[in-house]
Amino acid sequence: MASGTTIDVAQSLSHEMLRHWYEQMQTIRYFEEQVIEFFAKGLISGSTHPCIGQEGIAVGACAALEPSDLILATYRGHGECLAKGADPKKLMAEILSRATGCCKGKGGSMHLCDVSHGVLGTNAVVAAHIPISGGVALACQTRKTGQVTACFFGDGASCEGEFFETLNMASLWKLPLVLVCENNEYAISVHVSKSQATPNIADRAQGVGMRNQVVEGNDVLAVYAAMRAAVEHAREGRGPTFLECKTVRWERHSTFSAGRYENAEAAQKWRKVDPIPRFKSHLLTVGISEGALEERAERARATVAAAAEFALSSPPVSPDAILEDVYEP
Amino acid sequence: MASGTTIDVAQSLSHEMLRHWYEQMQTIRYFEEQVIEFFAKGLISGSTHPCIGQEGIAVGACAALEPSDLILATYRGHGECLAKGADPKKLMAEILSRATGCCKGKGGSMHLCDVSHGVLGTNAVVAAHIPISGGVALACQTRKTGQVTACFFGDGASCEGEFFETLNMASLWKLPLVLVCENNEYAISVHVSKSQATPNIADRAQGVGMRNQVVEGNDVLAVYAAMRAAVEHAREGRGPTFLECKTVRWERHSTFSAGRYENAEAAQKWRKVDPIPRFKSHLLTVGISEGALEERAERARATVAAAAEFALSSPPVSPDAILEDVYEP
Amino acid sequence: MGTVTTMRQLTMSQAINEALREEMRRQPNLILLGQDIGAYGGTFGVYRGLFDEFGPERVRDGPLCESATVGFAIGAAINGMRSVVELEFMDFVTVAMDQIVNQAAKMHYFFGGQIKVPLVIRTAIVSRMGMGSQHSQSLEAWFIHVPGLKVAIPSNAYDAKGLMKTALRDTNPILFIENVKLYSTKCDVPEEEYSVPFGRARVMREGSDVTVVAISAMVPESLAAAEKLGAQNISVEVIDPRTLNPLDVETIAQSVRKTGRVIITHDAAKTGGVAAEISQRIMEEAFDYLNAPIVRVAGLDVPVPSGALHPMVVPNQQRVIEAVLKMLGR
Amino acid sequence: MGTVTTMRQLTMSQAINEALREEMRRQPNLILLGQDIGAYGGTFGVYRGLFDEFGPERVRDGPLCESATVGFAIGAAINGMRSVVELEFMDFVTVAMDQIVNQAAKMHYFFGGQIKVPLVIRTAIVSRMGMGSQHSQSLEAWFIHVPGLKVAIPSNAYDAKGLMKTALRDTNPILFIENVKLYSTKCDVPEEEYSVPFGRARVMREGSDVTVVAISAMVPESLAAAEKLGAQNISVEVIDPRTLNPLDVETIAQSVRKTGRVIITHDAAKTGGVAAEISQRIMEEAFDYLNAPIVRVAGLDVPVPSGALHPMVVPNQQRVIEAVLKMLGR
Ligand SMILES: Cc1ncc(C[n+]2csc(CCOP(=O)(O)OP(=O)(O)O)c2C)c(N)n1
Ligand SMILES: Cc1ncc(C[n+]2csc(CCOP(=O)(O)OP(=O)(O)O)c2C)c(N)n1
Ligand SMILES: [Mg+2]
Ligand SMILES: [Mg+2]
Repeated sequence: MASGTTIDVAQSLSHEMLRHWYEQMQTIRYFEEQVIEFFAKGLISGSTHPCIGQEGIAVGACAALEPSDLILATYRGHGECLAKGADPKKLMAEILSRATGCCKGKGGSMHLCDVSHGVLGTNAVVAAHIPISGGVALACQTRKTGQVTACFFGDGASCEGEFFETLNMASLWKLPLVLVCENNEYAISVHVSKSQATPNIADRAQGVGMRNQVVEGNDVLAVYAAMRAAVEHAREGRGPTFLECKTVRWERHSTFSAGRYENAEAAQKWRKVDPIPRFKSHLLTVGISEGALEERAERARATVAAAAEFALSSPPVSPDAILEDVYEP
Repeated sequence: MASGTTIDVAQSLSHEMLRHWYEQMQTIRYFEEQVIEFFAKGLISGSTHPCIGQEGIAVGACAALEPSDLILATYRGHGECLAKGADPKKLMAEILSRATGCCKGKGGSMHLCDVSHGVLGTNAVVAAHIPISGGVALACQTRKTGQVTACFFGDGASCEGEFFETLNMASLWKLPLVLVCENNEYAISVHVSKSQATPNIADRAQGVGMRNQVVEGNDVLAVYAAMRAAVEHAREGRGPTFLECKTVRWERHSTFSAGRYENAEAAQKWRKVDPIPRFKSHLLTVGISEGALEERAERARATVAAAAEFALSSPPVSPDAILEDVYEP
Repeated sequence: MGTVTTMRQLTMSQAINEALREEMRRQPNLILLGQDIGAYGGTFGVYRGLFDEFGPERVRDGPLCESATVGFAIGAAINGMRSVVELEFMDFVTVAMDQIVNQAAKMHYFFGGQIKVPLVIRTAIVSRMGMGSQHSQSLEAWFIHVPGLKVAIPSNAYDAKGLMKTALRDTNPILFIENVKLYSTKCDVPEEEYSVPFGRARVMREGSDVTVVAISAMVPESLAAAEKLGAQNISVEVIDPRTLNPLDVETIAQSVRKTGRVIITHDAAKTGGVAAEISQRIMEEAFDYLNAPIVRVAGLDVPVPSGALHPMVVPNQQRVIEAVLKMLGR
Repeated sequence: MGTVTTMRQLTMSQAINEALREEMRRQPNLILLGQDIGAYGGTFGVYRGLFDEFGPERVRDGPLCESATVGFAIGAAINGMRSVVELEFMDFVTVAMDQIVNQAAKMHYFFGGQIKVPLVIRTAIVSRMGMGSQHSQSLEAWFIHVPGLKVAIPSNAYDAKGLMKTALRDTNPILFIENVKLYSTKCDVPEEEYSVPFGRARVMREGSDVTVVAISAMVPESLAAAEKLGAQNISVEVIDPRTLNPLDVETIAQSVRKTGRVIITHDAAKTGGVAAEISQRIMEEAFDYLNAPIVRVAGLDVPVPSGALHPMVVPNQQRVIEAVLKMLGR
């Protein structure tokens, strides 16, 4: 379903870059599969929210950002952290509550952070990070750093008051912010048809005068194209963009919550629009070989295996460490 | 500035009705002036928020409601309470913290209530009553009572998250609700140009697919016409309406807070668009005599004088009563 | 009582479900609001089957906006309905605090009794699942500080059903605090109609050496501790207040007059927790009987870390045992 | 100290203004966020002149949405700025609780120290103005229950300036609780740079018969009470904790070891207020020295009514005097 723009964008991209994105998407996929396996084995307590099926958004959006740009995401943000460059080892160790984790093991699956790669954190309260991302963007604007901030969240989050408050303020203050809504049609069990009266969430941005676009979220190239335009717009000081990326959720909300689809078939819907095979067939079309792609997939597997290995062999958090970091001394 | 519809509406109204509205507007004006005087005399502690200059909205909107319909409003809601039929005596006594007040004297200027006239309360937390009004409307819908609920609030309130949350839910659930935004251009000191990026607050309703209309709020007939259509729409089960009534605030935010206008002239701007003389000249045009209007104004003065008298001669709240009504037994 | 009582074992989750179901049948104006409460049955499954029986109007699932959801529940309650609203994790009360504290709790008062708010806000403590700092808080202490609210916090199926029945017939806003850890615990629950009044503590186990006042998940932990201490000939009385507002100080004070020693225990962070309030009330009632300072066994004053780390922060039976031994100088 | 200190009389409002102004000059990345804080100068005028001096980017007035405003302040703080955000009435913390409690307070912890949150949330208690139940609350107790937050609550101009200076150089989220009643009260404030550390109580008046631990507006009320009681030969020691987290229990305990009797007083509703926590901490430190149960002189457990009625609910010097006399059996 590549639109005109998407094809233009795709043609401007080097094969190396495309292969890299493919590897990133595969890395995210394997990473999440590994997390699910660890959860099933009882190595992760609590819950974890795989972004399987949504890799195209994480990779497409982060590819349009500079390394110095900033992102914030939700509990379903493993993919964005990886796509933004965070170390898979430290992420996996964090998810397994190990002392070597990116948050010293105290954050867990829902609270990842890697300031050195511009990941200012994933958040477990729906929509709470949206105003925080507004403040992050405000700081960039005030300090004239030229950075763009991207904030990832779901369709459910777009019903929360703080989402709207931020939409209004960001529009008013022309902040260098891109609000990336991953509309995967569900907030745990509530379908978007039961949480909004309009066809597009993007209409809400229209209501406060914010630039907005609806994007096919399962097409990494479409996401990249839209995001690139949004990032340029923001970087030029012309204000924020609301990007609604239409996608389909993986078969469950989390490893803890079932997610409830109408039927087993609906739960497998994501497989039909899976962004990875979709991107793969595009790559084959543009002349990248099956072998080159397999090599990248293999590298992705190796990256995740190394991360898993690192995490498993890392020490647990010490009781002393539990008491630290409550206050900054 | 009466539009086509407004003229149609005006022509359909009996002179008796028009005179009654005139009296209501005058009653509100005198009532508020009396409240300001009591405040100046130290008879009211705390603060009080006159709705002077906004009488056209209260009267026009409430005139389109049935006695059994329900309203909720803000601290600036004396006018709506009066327009909906609440007893001026009990309101004034309440504002003066007397035992005979509509809330036994414990609510004060910002917390008025008269369930018998469908006034389900005024609220002192900006926007908090908006979702409550949604629930009131939901109860009417669920119980199929045929009642319509109207909720009054300001431009400032339309930046609060709960406003948006309610907008979305009301639109989704097609509630019999009219959201009446009194855009008087200021939230204490913040001008609408510093709180929103679009020309109309009504755009926000558009964003969630809610029927909406911008109305000249200083024209009681325009407000009535728009409100009547909204109420009919709601009563027919076709869902909520957002009415943005453009108006101008009195010279201060409250008797406590100055309100800060750019200059003294701006603070007097409301006098130029004052809905009372405006309505009066319309009434003279349609053939109601000066004398008839003066008679109504006189009645309004008498109503307020009686209310003041009643309040002043009422006993204070007893210490025992202070301890009551915390819980319903 | 003359009548025969038929008992069955129910989990706390089933017991709350049953209370709701019975009252939904009795009271046609009772509605449930929240997120994921429809066909999904509630995040922790407490609503299982209610949507099928009562349909989407009375079991009303909605968009994700807790603050307005509570506001809607209040609005419905003041206009002829009775509302029950679910906040999935207690941590999310933070998103709806104005509605709970400034609206629901105070409205009856500042409107001079004209408005009634028959509202139950159900929420669950999830301190023992490793879901991280934003999903593990026990915030009951905030709400005892809000005049106009009542606060129930049952520790077992019997009390949960009985207190929920009372809550659903009360005409005040009630915060009903459940606990995910307790949902699957079972006990005897009568088939017959019964209710448990607010403001009556329950002596869960009698003893004479130390009084342990325990809240929510610390009740079974304390009972286990008492059992083990019993084997060492230490006799521990365990009291569950069941409701924190109203609080039954008298039952606790009576126990203290017997034992002279008190431990108060809860999952919530120690500083500013309800143990402080209970302690002060005990002091006011039974100062002369206290043989030792009242001791708190509570959550450490740190955010609850995620994953497997939470047991280092949230208290348990071992910490109760240690506190009792220390208090008795053993 | 060797240096000469030049004193002037400043109101508490002026003193806070001065602290902010000085630090705005020193720290180019310090910004102020809130509503009506621009040319208007803040609801209670604390920001007078700051907009003119520092302009709209650093004194950033905005739309009415407290929750996002606090969120923005956090976002700016974690990204190279230091933010001060104003919540006009303490009652409105309810609208921003998630940002304060789940975000600002816990972020440094759950991100393993990677993120710093140099944030001051200023808010004011307005319990003595008759503005009704939704504009009169003292909710400090909620926040001592939130690990990761610090809580300051000065009672006079000197402490307010000194604590604000400390707050503006700290790298943690701080709730800074002012009091409208105190804004116009004056005392000596040095011209020279100084600061008051967190976690050090101040003995406002020495005495030997009873210790009164007083908070915010109850400090001057208690001092007035002590003065009157002095005339009856009753010697009252008045202590202002100044910060509630950290809490200087040691200074209070020392006093109790001397007097053996304690009254704790605050405007907040009695049940669940900070007096309970302070009482418990005193018991833990000085149980053997207590000659009588610790007594609370606090707000009644009802919503604060509006208008002229609030003095029936909010405590005052008379109630302190009565409590002292009763405690001493007079
Ligand atoms: C304020 C708040 N309410 C409820 C929850 C529980 N919860 C966690 S994820 C979720 C669904 C969010 O849906 P959406 O925003 O669409 O994101 P998705 O999970 O689909 O990525 C809910 C309700 C929460 N974490 N925070
Ligand atoms: C949540 C909340 N924030 C702040 C205030 C203080 N306040 C009272 S009225 C007001 C302005 C509201 O403006 P608007 O909604 O336009 O209504 P208006 O007063 O103009 O009628 C503010 C900020 C409040 N009462 N509640
Ligand atoms: Mg979703
Ligand atoms: Mg306004």
